[in-house]
This record gives sequence, structure tokens and C-alpha cells, in this order.
Amino acid sequence: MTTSTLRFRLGRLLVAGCLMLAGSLPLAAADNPTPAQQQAERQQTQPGNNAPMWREVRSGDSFFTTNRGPEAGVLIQSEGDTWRHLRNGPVTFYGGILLMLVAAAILIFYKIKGPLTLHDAPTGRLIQRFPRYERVVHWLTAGSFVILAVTGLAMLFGKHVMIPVIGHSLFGYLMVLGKNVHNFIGPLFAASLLAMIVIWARDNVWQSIDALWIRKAGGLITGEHVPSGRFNFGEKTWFWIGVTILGLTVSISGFVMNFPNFDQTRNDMQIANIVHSVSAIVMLLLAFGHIYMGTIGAHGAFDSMKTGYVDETWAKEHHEQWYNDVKAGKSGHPQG
Amino acid sequence: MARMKFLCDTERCIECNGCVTACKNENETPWGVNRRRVVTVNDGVPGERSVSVACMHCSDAPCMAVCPTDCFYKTEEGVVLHNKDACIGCGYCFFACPFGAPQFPNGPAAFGARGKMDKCTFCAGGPEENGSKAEFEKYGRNRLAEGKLPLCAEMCSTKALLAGDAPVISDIYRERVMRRGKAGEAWGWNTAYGKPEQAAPAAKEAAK
Amino acid sequence: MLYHIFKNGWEDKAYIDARVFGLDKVKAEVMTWTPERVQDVTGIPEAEVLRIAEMLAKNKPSTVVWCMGQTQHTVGNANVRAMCILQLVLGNVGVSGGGTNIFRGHDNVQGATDVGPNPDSLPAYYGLAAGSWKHWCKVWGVDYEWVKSQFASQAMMEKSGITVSRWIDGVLEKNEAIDQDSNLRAVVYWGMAPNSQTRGLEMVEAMKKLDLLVVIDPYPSATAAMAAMMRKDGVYLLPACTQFETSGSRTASNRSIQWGEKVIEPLFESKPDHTLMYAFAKKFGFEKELCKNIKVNKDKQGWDEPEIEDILREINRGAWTIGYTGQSPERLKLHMKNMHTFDVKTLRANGGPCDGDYFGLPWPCYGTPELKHPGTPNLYDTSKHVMDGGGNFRANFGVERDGVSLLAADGSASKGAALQMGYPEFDHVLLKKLGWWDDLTEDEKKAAEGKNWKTDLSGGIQRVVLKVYGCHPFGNARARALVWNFPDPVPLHREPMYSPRPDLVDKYPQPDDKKVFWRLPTLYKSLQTKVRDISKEYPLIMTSGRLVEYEGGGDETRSNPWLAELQQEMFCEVNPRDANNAGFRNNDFMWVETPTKGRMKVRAQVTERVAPGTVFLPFHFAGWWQGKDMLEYYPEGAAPIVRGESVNQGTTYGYDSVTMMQETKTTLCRVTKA
Amino acid sequence: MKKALFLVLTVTVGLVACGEYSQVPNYKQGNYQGKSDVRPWEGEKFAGNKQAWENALRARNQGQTEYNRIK
Repeated sequence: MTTSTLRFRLGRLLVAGCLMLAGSLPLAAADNPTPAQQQAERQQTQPGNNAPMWREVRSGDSFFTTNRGPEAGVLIQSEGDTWRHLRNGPVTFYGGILLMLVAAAILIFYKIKGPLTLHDAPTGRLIQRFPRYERVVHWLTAGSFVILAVTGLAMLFGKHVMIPVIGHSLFGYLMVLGKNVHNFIGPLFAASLLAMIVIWARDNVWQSIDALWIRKAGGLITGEHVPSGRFNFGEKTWFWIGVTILGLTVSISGFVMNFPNFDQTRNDMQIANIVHSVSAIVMLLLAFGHIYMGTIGAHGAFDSMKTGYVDETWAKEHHEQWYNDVKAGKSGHPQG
Repeated sequence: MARMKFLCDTERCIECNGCVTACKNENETPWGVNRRRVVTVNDGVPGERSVSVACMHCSDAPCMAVCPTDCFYKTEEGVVLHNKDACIGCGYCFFACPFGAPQFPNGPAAFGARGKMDKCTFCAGGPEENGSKAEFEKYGRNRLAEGKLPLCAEMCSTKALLAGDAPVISDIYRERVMRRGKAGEAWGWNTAYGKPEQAAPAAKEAAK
Repeated sequence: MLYHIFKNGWEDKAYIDARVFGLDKVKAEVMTWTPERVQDVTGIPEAEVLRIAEMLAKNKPSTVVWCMGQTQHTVGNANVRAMCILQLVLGNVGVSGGGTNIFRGHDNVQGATDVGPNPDSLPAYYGLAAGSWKHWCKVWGVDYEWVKSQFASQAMMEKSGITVSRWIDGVLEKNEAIDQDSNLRAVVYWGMAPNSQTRGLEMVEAMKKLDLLVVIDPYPSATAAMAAMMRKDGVYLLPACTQFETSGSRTASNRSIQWGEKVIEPLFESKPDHTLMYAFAKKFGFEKELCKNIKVNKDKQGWDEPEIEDILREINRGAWTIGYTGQSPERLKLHMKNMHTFDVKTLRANGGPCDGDYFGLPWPCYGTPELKHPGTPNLYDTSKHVMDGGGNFRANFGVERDGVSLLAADGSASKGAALQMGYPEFDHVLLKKLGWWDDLTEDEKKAAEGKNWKTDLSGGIQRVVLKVYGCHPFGNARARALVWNFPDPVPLHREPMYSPRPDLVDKYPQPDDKKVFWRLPTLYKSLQTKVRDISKEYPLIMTSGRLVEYEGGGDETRSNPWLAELQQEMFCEVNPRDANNAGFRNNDFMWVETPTKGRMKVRAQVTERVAPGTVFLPFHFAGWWQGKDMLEYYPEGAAPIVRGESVNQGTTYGYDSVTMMQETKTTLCRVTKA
Repeated sequence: MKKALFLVLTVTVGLVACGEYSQVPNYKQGNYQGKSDVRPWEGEKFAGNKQAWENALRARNQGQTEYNRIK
């Protein structure tokens, strides 16, 4: 095909499109008979031909019924099919693959690079990194997150993964528990999430030193220590994208499904479900990284959240700016 | 035995809700659970049509496909049943079902505590022993095991609602269409059992 | 429709000539109703009327079905007769598939009517004349003088009573205005719902004024709640059991009778109606006299329970007029047992022990049970022999009127009748004149001497006339299109009491007020004139009717969760146009206000089901009063699941000019957002 | 050791999904795809006599056409 014919065709399409638009506009503005009128008229001209009525049924509109159930007036809702194919298709398939790939990638990274260790010897002098209330909030969030992740994964992948192993009945019984746990822990997670955002937002604001961290990729590859504030840019990324954005998305979409008693439609809940699953999987992927770094990825990190204290060497090497602030008494955190 | 289906003849349905009451009576479903409902399109306008709708026992049942615990199963007669012991009340089947068939005893309750899903069983009970008390309490009457068809259809005063073997009921329907000399459409069959060209020969004829 | 039928010559001329009386006068009135006039009054365009008239005329036979929509008007009697005339003109009466079909609201309404709850008749429509009393006294085996002594006077005994629709006036009306000594002081509500009666606001006033109110019902019903709202004493609840807790015969709309078996023992303290009735009789001290033919058993709690079969046998012995005599309990039970032997199309048993009978022996089933009359599936059907359920029109009003014979023309008698002409009703004189007297046995002669076909307790006259000569005992006459003893001999249109059209009120006014009508003064023209312009304030037509889920006053059905779930709230159907004018939307609460100052708070159902200018309310609801839930007035745990405003709280005055039926189907109202 | 165990578990869990059967049975007449349930003719009433059960249902099916009754 030459360019000229292509241009010609495009031009023709454009003209046709304009014509169609022009043609449809006055039509839309004209007094269109309602479907009910169409049906009434059709009954006059062709009794027994209910085509207008069937079109209405397919539209998913709500009709008259004495039934008081949710959306009882809707005869056929087609969105369910779209939701089913999205959920059972891409979400399950790519979600599953991504989870496995990322887990494997982290494992391989660990195998190759090993954990981040301290360059200098610990001083034995401890400084407080996380006061008690911060730790409580963290572990509440983390604990509920893990529970939600496990039960959520079971809901999405359980029947592919667990049923062939443990069978329908046992899985069913476990899932009755799992689903209720998920539904009741969910709001707890959301609450502790909000608390977490409030207490850590200030320390996660962009600082000029973060540019250095980005330039050096956090020293993950080279193993060198990059100075940073109380939280380095990696942690900040996790905080803003993982915790704040995804956490809130997951919570809100979860609430849409968890409290169906606000007249939300099935369609609302379908959309919420897809948003929930996708954001939860992405959050989980990021969480893999966070958990890795917080446990076996970096020595000392786990202790800091467990006890709330870090060795001065650790602080200096990982969060030099914060260390200096603490030493200067500017961190705002009590010293122990 | 062939494939069990429902067929609602919209030219005959008079919106008496007899099927709904019959179902409630036979299966003793609690307040708020209506396995069947009657919906009227263009209510009050000449040409209004009513449809009695319950579970259509789809060929490719969306509820089955999305159930996280895979609690559904399909019997030899094509009836879609479920195991309430494995049901977790997540509501996914309700999201997926085109016909709004799944019902929940607690309704849209907070914390998603809907209770075990309940839906039309084609009066075929559930996994428990046929005709047992446990089966009745969970799923309602097992009329199929008594050699009977669902009560909603058998009670229908105008015989608008038919239930039974697909070839037989589509034959009955076709005879009606021929007698009244007017075409119709078997309600919901395209959605539940695929487009006419994919459907069984009898259904195809009925849809013509 | 008759206008078009006459104009196009679609009437059945031969049928009319042979079997209808006085149609010329009707035709003269009909022909003044030009399509323009009809459209002005009814709003129905000519094309529609013509289409239906043609459909009926060209597709015979056809049947007309109606319920209360025709009868509950001031012109209800005229509406009903107009329908019958339509069917007569088309020749559709007395043919299979034809006739008029008046559906009854619930189980056994027909049966109740047959045994005489109407205040103007003894059982089986015998009336209240001395002869009627004597007939029944003979059936009951009591002395006429004794019965007479139970009444204040012979005049009271033979005077039509106050109808159920007017009891409130019997209480509230000034004593000098009513045609009896005292006002009503005690009322018994026996299986009757107050919310199905009009003028609820006045009814609670009447309840307040009563000395005694008794409610006999399976549920305390709205009666109890309404009374409890007004007073703290003088109300008694007697629990009656349902039809499932007792056995007995039940008559359907098609006059066929079925035997119902007791399914369960009466629940709680409830008793069947006849046990309660006997207990009353005992208390009043006439149980010995009036239950001579009825065996009385003791039930499990030691109450006296009359034997239900004996009650039916007594009816069989007395109800000769309508042929309620052949349906013995034994025959009915046999029918129930052999239901499968009946043809579903003809309703006739094909072989088996009931061979030839019509299912349920629809009355008239003449003669004694031994005569084995098969019952009459279609009334007035001349194509069958009388012993096969055939018949013809009844000669109840003499043989001639204004020089015109009332008897049917020659050749119009039922198949195989010895008299192939019109003939009067049979009595001992006519039998002797015809030389048929000797067909009676000696015993029958003794019983039939001086009697006619409906008072001869031996059934001999009926036996001879039917079996031997194939004639109909009530004669063979013409159907009266002209009912000269009614206020409007030819059915006339009259505007309802509360009309939205003052101009039509002027043109088609109600008749003059009646001073004494069923013992009460009754307003027609004066009230209509007074409210001529009320449509300025109350512009919408308000009509009421039934829902498929509920029955009657609805206390039982609204207490049934399976039904109650389907209609959970009292509602009002309003056209979108009227709703928009009043400023409310679908499912909003709204107020319906009527000229009686009745105010009902109901859910709006905005729908095209009703035309602009009309609202519809179902009448089954009760338990709310002017926006307030009456839950506290029900005995604890006895309130129905679904309660709502009763439409008849606000319905207005207006009664049929013959039957005193209340006018529920048309009044005026206005609607506002609540 | 721990790492190896973790790896093995991941792989097993991942591969187990391959054992999943289709959730949407391709309906074939007379081919039972259900889970454990008694079949309708195996109840008390028909005691496994499938023929009798089929006949009973066939009669019920036909009972739904009123043309049979008014012929």
C-alpha cells in the first residue's frame, strides 16, 4: 500500500466519521421513543415480536419487581462476564507468574550478592531508631498484612494450588475461616496503615540527599554505603508507593467489597475486586523486597524493628544524616 | 437422561409470583431469600412482559468458574449445584451470575458476612443423602429424586414456566409458538447456554 | 358496545325473540348512547369499543368475567345487569363457554351466600315472608309460633335487616331516623375484615359507641386493633380455626361443592365456627330447638361440636330453590375420592362410581340425593336434558307483564322436555291440571298437597317434573332485560357520588334520597349535589382493589411470611404525571387525602399502570392509622408481619340503590409528598 | 539447607497448579462431572432403578403441555 492510498483511506474514514457524527447528532437530539414506547408500538404492528423488550433486557437496566433483593430488578447483568474473564484470566495468570518470578529474583539476588553487612565493627553503643508506638504500629500493620496476604492468595490461587493437594472439603473448611479472618483483619490493617502513614510521613519527605542515593542505586549493586536521612530513598519509595498509595487503594477497594450494605452495585464490587487484586499483588511484590531487606537482606535491620535500637555503626553506615541529627539532638526522637 | 433447563414463556407469564411462593413453600427458604423472582419489563405500558427468573443452570456457569473454593458441581442432568459446607459466602458467584441467582440469607451484611450462598437447585437438593433431613435443611426439597420436576414450574398457573428435559420443553414451547403463529425467544437461553448456533438442535429450533 | 352490536345487527335475534323479555326498552336507551356520548362519559374512544364489540360478536361463545370492579358502585346493580344484557343480546347465556362469570374473593364465599348471611333472606334465597319462615321451620322441625316468639314483632321478623356495609350507621344514626326500635348496640365480626368496609373514620367512632364488640377470627384482625385504639373494654376475641382445622363442604364460584377434610387438629384454643355457633345457641337457650336434626358430639376439650355432615343434610332437606338438595355428604365425599374419573374438560365423570355426575354437583342439583341429578355445569342450558344438567330461564315473576307474555317462546324448552313451550313454575295445582299428579307416590302426594316445587319437602314434585317429564321445576320463562321492580328498570348511567366532573353530575344525577332503605335513611342526590364541586379540592380519582398476594382484609395473608415478603408495604399507584405535579418520586412516602378527612401515609409507586388523574390503592392493608403504626394495639405477638394504611379509612359515602353495596371503586382524593 | 527447602517448596507449590483441572466442565450428555453426590435415582424412592426414574420424569415433562389434556 502506498502512502497516498493510505492517506486517501484515512481521509475517507475521517469524512465518514464526521458524517456519521453529524447524522447522529440531530437524531440524538430528536424525540426518540423510549424502549417502552417502542415495545408498545411494536405490539400494534407486529404482535408477539418483543425485540424492543429483549433489547431492554440486555441493557442491564432495572425493571419492576416486588423482590427486595439487591439489584433484583436487573434481569441480565453482563459485566459479571467481563469481571470473570479478567479475574480468572490475566489477574490470576500474570499475577501468579509475577509473584513467582519476583520471589525467584530475590532469591537469586540473595544467592549472588548475599546480605548487606556492616563494614565496621559494631560499637556496642545503641541508639533508638523506633520508639515503642512506632514498632507497635509497624507490627500491627505487618502482621495483619501477612495474614491478609496469605488468606487473599488462598482466595485467588487456593483452588489451583491447594485443592489438588488437600481436597475440596478441607480447603472449604479452612477457607470459611480464611475468608472471615480476611474480612475482619482487613479493617484492622487499614486502621494501622493510616496510623503508620501519619507517624512516618514527615520522615519520608524528599530530601536533597536522596538524589545521591538514586545516583548510586542505593549501593545495592556495589555494596557501598550511601548516606541518607532517617529513611533512605528505597524505604521512601516503599512508603509512598507501597504503603501509602497501594495500601490505601487496597483498603478502600476492600471496604467496597467488605461492606456491601451501602447499595453499591455488583459492578462496583467487580471493579473493586479487580483493583483490589491487582494492587494487592503489586503491593505484595514490593513487600517481598521490603521483607527481604528487613530480614535477611540487610544485617541489623530486623533488630531495629524488633528492639527499636540500632548500633551506632549501623546507623552511621546506613543513615548517616539521621545519625548526625540524632547525635546533634535534632532528630526529635528520644534517646535511650 | 437429557439436559435439565428452565424456560419462561414471556407471552404467558402473568406476574402472579406463584412460582416465587411455591419455591418458598417447598424449600422453606427464609425471609429475604428468593431463589426465584419475577421481573416485569415496561411495567404498566402496553406490551409489558414479565419474566420469572432463577438459576438457569448454565452450561458454562460463571458462578462455578469464579468460586474460590470450587464448591459448585454439575450433575449428570446438567443441574448446577453447590456444596454449602465449602461455601465461604464471598459473594463472587453473585458478582458473576448474569441472572442474579445467588442469594444470601444475611443479605448485604457488614464485613461481608452474607452467610452461605443459597440458590435454586432445580429442586435437586445437594450433596447430602437424597431426601434426608440434612439435605432439606440446607438445600430444600429434592423433588428430582422423587421423580418430580421443580415445583415453581409444576405450580405455574399458565404454564409459562416450563422445566425439564431441554428437548421436551423446547418441543412444548415450539408447539405453542406454532399455534400462536408468532415468534418468541426462550428467555435467557442465549446467555445461559450459548448462542443458538452453539446450542443443542432442539434449542436452536426453539430460538428460531 | 350494545350500540355497535345493535347498529351492525350482530345480536342473536332468534335467541332474543324466544328467551328475552323487554329488550326493546333497553335498545331505545342504548341507541341514545352515541359513541361521542360514551367517550365523553367514559373516556374510551369509539374505535376501542367497536373493536371489543366486534370481537365479542364474531367470536361466540364468550364469557364475561368480573369481580368487585362492577359491583361496588352506586350503580353496581345496573352494571351487572348491563353485562347480563350484553350476553343475552349475543345469545351467550345458557351455552357452554358463555355466560357471566363473577369471581368470588375467597374460599366458600358462594357457599356462605347460599346459606343466608344476607339480611333479606333465609337460607337458599327464600326471602323473609311468613311462608318462607314456615318452610324453614318445617325443615328445622320447630314450631313457627315459637320462632315468632323469639322476635320483637312479626314486622321485625319479616323486615330486611341492616347490611354489613351500613352497620356503622345503625350505630351512629339518630334513633328516630332508623326503621327499628333501638340502634345497634352489639356487633359480631365473624371472619370479616373492617378494612374492607368503607368509611373507616366513622367506623372507629361507631366502635367507640358500641356496648359490645366480638371478633371471631383466626387472627385478632384489624377489628381488634381498631377497637383497641378507641376503647379499653367491651371487646371480646374468640379464636376461630381455619378451614384446614375442620372438615365440611365448600362452594366455589361455579356453584360446585367440594368436601374438605380436616388436615390438622385446631391449634391453640381455636374452635371451628359451628362449635362456636352452638355454644352461642346454648347460651341463648335455643340449641335444643334449632339442632333437632343435628347430632352433637363432644370434642377433645369437651365442647359440643355439631356434626358437620348433619348440617349439610339439613341444608339438603330445605334448599329446594337453588337445588342445594342433591349434594349429600356421601355423594360429595365420593366425588373427592374419585376425582380422577372426571373429565377435565367437561367436568363430568366418565364411568366409575360417580358416572354421569358433574364434579362437585354444581347447584342446581335438584331432588333428593337418591334422584341422582348430576348437577348443572352451566345454568339455563337448553341443549341438554334437565337430568343431564340442562335448564332454561326461571319463571319467578308471573306469566305476563303489561300484556306481554313472560314465558319463553315455543320450542325453546330444554332438550327432551314434555312441554316444548314456556311454562310457569310447578305446584300441586299445575301438576293436577297436567294430569301428572298420579306420578307421585302416595307418601309424596301427602307431602306435596298444597305445596309447590320449592316447599315440597318430599321432593316428589321435583322428581316427577324432572325425571318423568324432563321439565324444569321452576318453569320456563324469559330472561328479564327490563327489571321493572328495580329503581332503574333499564340500567342507567349515574355519576358516582364523588365525581370529578360536575357537568356530568348535572347530566346524570343520582336518584332522590331514600328515607328507609334496609332500615336506614340513605343519601343519594342531596349528598351528590353537596359535593358537586369537590373535585376542585380533590382532583384525583381514587380506586381500590386487590393484590394477588393477599386476600380480603389480609390479616391472615399478611401474617404469612411467604406472601408478606412479596408485598411489604402499603403503596399507591400514581401516574408519573401526577407524581411530578405533586413533587414526589417512586418509593417516596406520600399522603393520600380524601374528602372524609381520611389521611393515608403510603409508599408511592410511580407507574404507567394507572392513567393520569387516577390513583390505585390495594385494600388488604391495615395496621397503620393516619401515618402511625398500630402495633401497640394488637395483642402481643398477634400483629401481622406487614402492616400498612387501610385505604378504606378514607373511602367515602355511597351505596348501591338495590343491594346497598358500598361504593369503594370510585371516589376522589389528593396526593402530597410526605 | 533452609534455602534448599524453601526452593523445593516454592517449585512444588508452583508446579502443583499444573494439576488443576478445568473448572468449567464441557458438558457432555450422561457424563458425570460432579463431586460426590447421590444421583437422583439412587434415593429411597427409585432405589437405583434409573429407567423408572426417567419414566417418572418423562411423564412429568409431558404434564406441562396442556395441549395433551384438551385434545
